[in-house]
Amino acid sequence: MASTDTRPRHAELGLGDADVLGMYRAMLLARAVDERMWLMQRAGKIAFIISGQGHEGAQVATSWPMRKGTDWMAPYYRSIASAMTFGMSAEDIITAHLAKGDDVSSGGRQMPGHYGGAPYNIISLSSPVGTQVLHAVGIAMGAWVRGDDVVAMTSFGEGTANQGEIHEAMNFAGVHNLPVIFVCENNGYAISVPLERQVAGGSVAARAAGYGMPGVVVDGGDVLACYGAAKEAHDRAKRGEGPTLIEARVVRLTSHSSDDDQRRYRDPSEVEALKERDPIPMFANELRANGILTDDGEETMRAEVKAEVNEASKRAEARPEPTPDDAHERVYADPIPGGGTAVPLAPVGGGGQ
Amino acid sequence: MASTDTRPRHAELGLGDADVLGMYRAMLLARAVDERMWLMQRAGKIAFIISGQGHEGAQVATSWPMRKGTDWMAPYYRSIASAMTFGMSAEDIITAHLAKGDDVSSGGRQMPGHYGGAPYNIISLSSPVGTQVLHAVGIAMGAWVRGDDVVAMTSFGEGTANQGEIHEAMNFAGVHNLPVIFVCENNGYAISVPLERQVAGGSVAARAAGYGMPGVVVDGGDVLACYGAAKEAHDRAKRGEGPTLIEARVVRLTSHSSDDDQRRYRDPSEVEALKERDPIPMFANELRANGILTDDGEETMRAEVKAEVNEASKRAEARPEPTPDDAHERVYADPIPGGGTAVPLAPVGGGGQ
Amino acid sequence: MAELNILEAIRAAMDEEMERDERVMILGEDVGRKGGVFGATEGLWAKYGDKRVLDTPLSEGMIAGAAMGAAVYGLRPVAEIQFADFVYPGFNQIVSEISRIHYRSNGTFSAPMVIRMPYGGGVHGALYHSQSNEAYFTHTVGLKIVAPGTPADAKGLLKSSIRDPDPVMFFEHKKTYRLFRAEVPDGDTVVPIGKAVVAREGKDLSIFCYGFMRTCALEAAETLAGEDGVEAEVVDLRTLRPLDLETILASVEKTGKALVVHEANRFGGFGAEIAAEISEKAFEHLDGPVTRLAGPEVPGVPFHHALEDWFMIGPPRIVDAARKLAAY
Amino acid sequence: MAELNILEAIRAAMDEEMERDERVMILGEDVGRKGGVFGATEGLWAKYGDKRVLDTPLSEGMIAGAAMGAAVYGLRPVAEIQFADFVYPGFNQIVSEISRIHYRSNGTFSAPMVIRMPYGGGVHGALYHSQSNEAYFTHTVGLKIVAPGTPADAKGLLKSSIRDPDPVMFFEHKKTYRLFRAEVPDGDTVVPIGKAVVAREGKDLSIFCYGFMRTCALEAAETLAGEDGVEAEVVDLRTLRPLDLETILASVEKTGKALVVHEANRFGGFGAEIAAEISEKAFEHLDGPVTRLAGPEVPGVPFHHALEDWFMIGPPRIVDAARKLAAY
Ligand SMILES: Cc1ncc(C[n+]2csc(CCOP(=O)(O)OP(=O)(O)O)c2C)c(N)n1
Ligand SMILES: Cc1ncc(C[n+]2csc(CCOP(=O)(O)OP(=O)(O)O)c2C)c(N)n1
Ligand SMILES: [Mg+2]
Ligand SMILES: [Mg+2]
Repeated sequence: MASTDTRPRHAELGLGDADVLGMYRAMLLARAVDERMWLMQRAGKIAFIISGQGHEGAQVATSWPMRKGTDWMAPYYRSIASAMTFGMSAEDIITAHLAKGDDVSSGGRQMPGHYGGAPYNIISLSSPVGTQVLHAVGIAMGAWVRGDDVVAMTSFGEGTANQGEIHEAMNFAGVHNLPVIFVCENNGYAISVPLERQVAGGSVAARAAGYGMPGVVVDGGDVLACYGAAKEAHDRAKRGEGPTLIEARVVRLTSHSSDDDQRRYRDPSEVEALKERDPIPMFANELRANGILTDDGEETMRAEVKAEVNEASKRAEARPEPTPDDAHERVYADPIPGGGTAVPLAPVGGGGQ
Repeated sequence: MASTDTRPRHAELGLGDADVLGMYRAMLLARAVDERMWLMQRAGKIAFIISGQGHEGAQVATSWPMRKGTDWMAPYYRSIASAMTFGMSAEDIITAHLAKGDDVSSGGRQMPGHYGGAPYNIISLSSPVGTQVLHAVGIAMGAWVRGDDVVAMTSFGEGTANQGEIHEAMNFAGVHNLPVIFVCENNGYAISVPLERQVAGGSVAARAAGYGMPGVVVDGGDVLACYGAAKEAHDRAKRGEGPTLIEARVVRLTSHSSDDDQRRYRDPSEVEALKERDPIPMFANELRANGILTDDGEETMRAEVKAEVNEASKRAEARPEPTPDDAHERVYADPIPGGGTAVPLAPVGGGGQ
Repeated sequence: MAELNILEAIRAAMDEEMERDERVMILGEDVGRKGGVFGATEGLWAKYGDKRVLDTPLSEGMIAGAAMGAAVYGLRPVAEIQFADFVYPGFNQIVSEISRIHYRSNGTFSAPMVIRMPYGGGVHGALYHSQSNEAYFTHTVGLKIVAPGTPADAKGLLKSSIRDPDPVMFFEHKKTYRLFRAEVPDGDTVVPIGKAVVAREGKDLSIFCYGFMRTCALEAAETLAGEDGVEAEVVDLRTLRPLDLETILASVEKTGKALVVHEANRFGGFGAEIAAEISEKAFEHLDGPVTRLAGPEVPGVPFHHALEDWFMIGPPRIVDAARKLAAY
Repeated sequence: MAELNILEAIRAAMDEEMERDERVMILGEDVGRKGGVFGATEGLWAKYGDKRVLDTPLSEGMIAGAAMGAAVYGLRPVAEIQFADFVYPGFNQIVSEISRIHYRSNGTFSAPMVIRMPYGGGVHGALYHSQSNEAYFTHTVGLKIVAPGTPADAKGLLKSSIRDPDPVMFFEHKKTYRLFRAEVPDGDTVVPIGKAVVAREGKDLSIFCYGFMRTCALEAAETLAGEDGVEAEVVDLRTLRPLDLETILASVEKTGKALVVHEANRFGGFGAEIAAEISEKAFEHLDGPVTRLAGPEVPGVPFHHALEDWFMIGPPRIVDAARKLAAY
């Protein structure tokens, strides 16, 4: 970005006012859903919550360039805002946390936080951290083999970055210039273990050089910087120039999960200071300074978001519970009947094949 | 190394003439053992050989600073020269390849190329590539926890560098500044897969930055450069400054193993050109240019080496075969008799406890 | 004698062993300042310091492999895998390396180390925080496998495991961590690896179990005695490898009937080994088919409480299976 | 009908499936220009190009995980693991991911893919090039496990596996690759997954086997018939999961005696599952103890030929075990 450009930053990046307001709204909505679910957890309606609070700026911004219905996402357990930006509704998210029988992610089979959705090209997540990164690379490999114009994006924490599979994934993507974007949401902790005990040298992005790809560090509180990095990565991927590793420095505003209490390993002053890096007020300030967001506008937006979350949780709660009747089903796909019959050549891509 | 220094390079590095002649002799001996084993393989005495030819310069030089009886080594299947520099005799190596019953590595239980030796602090190697790298890190961790002045060294190929465990090992070593030296012997191929299909970006050493440690590329044909890098790494480790990754660019002069035929995937001209990077004549030339090695000296040395290999193979062949009588033994260590008896506090380190 | 729950017993075992042998160290994710996600190592970091209670990066392969290197070097590492479900990144090190180094080196190296893993379901953990994956390890020659069901056994067996010259995988059923308190002998009391225990004597059939299933089987046995007049003998295996066949066969010879119970799915589960051994070695004593009761053939415990209840094995299902076998 | 050996049959299956379905791709170490270390993919790189026959970096985790991503995306990947012994770095992806994605996503995603692995000993490969590690996978719900013993089965089952909507692990005993040639039906003939076959009819006892053990069991059966007048029925399981219990139980009902044979070590091996099922479900038909014959309890095949011979199971040991059982 040329510093002589006098347009606001978002315009430099090719974003209109409606875009940035949309991004801001997406952040507010993700936060509201998240906060609502903590309430539901305390009320005993949701068994467990693992939160994305503090990560919303990076998540909305890095997911924003992804093309719905075309691109693919392999998220992680904090990816509420990413998954929502990529297509999941507030109702989808809450339904999954309530483990309802028609939840799009797993029909109540998985714990909260295990996103997935065949209609959205979001591949089902498991719990062992980092496995999803190879799936994104595999999707990108599939697209590359078939010549499809598809980009895969995946996200994970900085603790997870130390799993061997991440290394294998990035190296393979680098060897073949696969169309994949790696987003590391570095919040400085892996449960209780701080960055300096976790990542030698302290920078995940520094590893990109060893995989022949660009590595970019962005401030997760700077939404437009995150967007710019992701847009560039998406463009590179589409141009066949290969993968990008984005490390977004974010804050974890909550404990690791509803099972954790971060006061056991984090100073109160440290926790207090995190609020200053909350991406929501930071982005709001920028939008206000540019005159894009007004008090009125924000108030309307917040009211809408609140109504949406109310509505979503009401509808989600009304959905049916799963029953054990078919808990033994869908272990295997249907067997192919008879021998020797040719499998029809189905189109690939889209909607979990 | 200051280029204004007029001393020969080895003197700059603190090596005497006897040292460099010793290194050269070690290379000759390793090569002679290696060549002899190919002959024995063709004669049907040895079932399989995986060769170190072309790697000897890097191996002798990087192992040279290691302190016998104190430091530890986790080698790989090409490490003939490393293992010999660190203590294994020509006879040990040949005995292991003949799978004799009193072979120090495994008593005939493992395939050729699976080095190990409790008396030498060389930890027993398996076949899945790269696992030994974590063992070296574990040894270094043990020394660090106990406060022992011990350095661990490990070596592996550039294909192996793409296993996840390598990443996990280096990162952990980097986090705690463990006293370990990683030597990647990059010979450009992993069986048939060339470097550019294997290592994104083409440099293993470039990954060191992502683990907060120095990464050094050295020409494996330049023995003194390899030594210099290893000496510095060893000194750093001893000073508590942590690990170093050395990438030695070497040549694989043979097929991958006696089961492989590299003509299937490598141009004859490419194979021919490798000879120019054979570290033995390269080092000889340097020593001759400095007047350290003479025709006579070399002749004597080669005669000695030949006699040593003759003698070693004769003795190795005469050793007893293992018998199936105790093939089911040494699966578990002896159980502790009785309950509640305190285990005596044995000293740690040295000789595979 | 102190009254401890299983979690406290495990913590006490580590504490005592660290006191008496300075080679013992702990490593794993969040085991340090946080004291482990279940609190098993609480207080040990403060007592033994940063190196002997070491928070590692998030890499199970590294934890297993580095522990092995340290064990070969001469330490006695106790590695914690946060959930048994997350051991697979370390599978290569455990199965290729830790289990085999003694044999492959012709007995010249060994890896005296312990891998502790919380396992089992019934805690709303779904597919990936509920697994009972012991059968992947019991098949692995070179490992010893322990799965205690009481506080005294947990403490005594963990102490034995830490002292054992071979690698031990120590399975802790997380539902039992705080399930009950029971007396644990004070002082340096160990429970030997490789010995099953008859937890309840009976004459009509034998129930073989371990871990949490011990509690369930004992409860089922009381029901059977009260409601059916059936006296079930409950054998808690405690160690899965090496298996105490002597105790198992003696029980079957007495009762003539064997019911094998575990939470893992049935097909290829550890129960198959017990059943196969009994059917081969006690063939002439059997008055009914060796019966297995195990988790359903689905890829994990599903999350929703109704589905989880459907999955889990508890006393009522053991009672049902035992009734059927007793009536045979 | 062509006469092929097992290696050629496997190559032909991949070639034909790549011809008829452009979603099929191959990936693995050295599978491209070199054609695989055993030559299974020879010629396919030249025919189908660099992308559909893809040489990967040396990372089994990556191979398994990327194959799964591509399968979910819509391809039909056939991954080669160079030796079954080297699958463990990919264990996490296979056991946590590939086997579970269908169930965990409530059936909305699936991973139709094949993992081919040469396994087994008797080839001077020692501990790490000889493993029979099928039991780690047969216990895993969500996977299908295939282990053919003839060229026709190898081809027909690999074709079925590639078309199967579920993940299949395909075990190829490397000693059988070039052991013999036999007729393989021309054209698009598949062999269904999940069906055992009676390879030899008999009335005195049943031998259950798979892979290389089929050949050994058939040879043993001829010896038994010739020298002892014992007619052994040989059942080649072919698919280990789902197991064809119907054929197994029918055979035991007929003969009253079951001998289960495999090369992997006995404790917790796949034979335990077969034995346990027979002893539970055919209890009333048994005229003798269900007997297992398996590899010794050591951590792998030792290298030296005398030690390897000691380890391996061949026709003589099967004859011995069968004689004892027949005489019961
Ligand atoms: C393989 C594996 N090991 C351990 C865990 C337990 N666990 C869940 S989240 C987590 C920390 C992850 O930290 P990071 O990657 O930094 O992500 P963050 O939660 O900070 O966003 C751990 C250890 C797991 N889920 N998977
Ligand atoms: C985990 C694992 N996968 C595959 C193999 C088979 N294999 C043995 S050596 C080798 C290539 C290694 O290449 P590199 O690391 O470059 O070492 P080099 O042989 O070139 O010295 C392969 C694929 C193995 N031994 N272990
Ligand atoms: Mg984090
Ligand atoms: Mg190489």
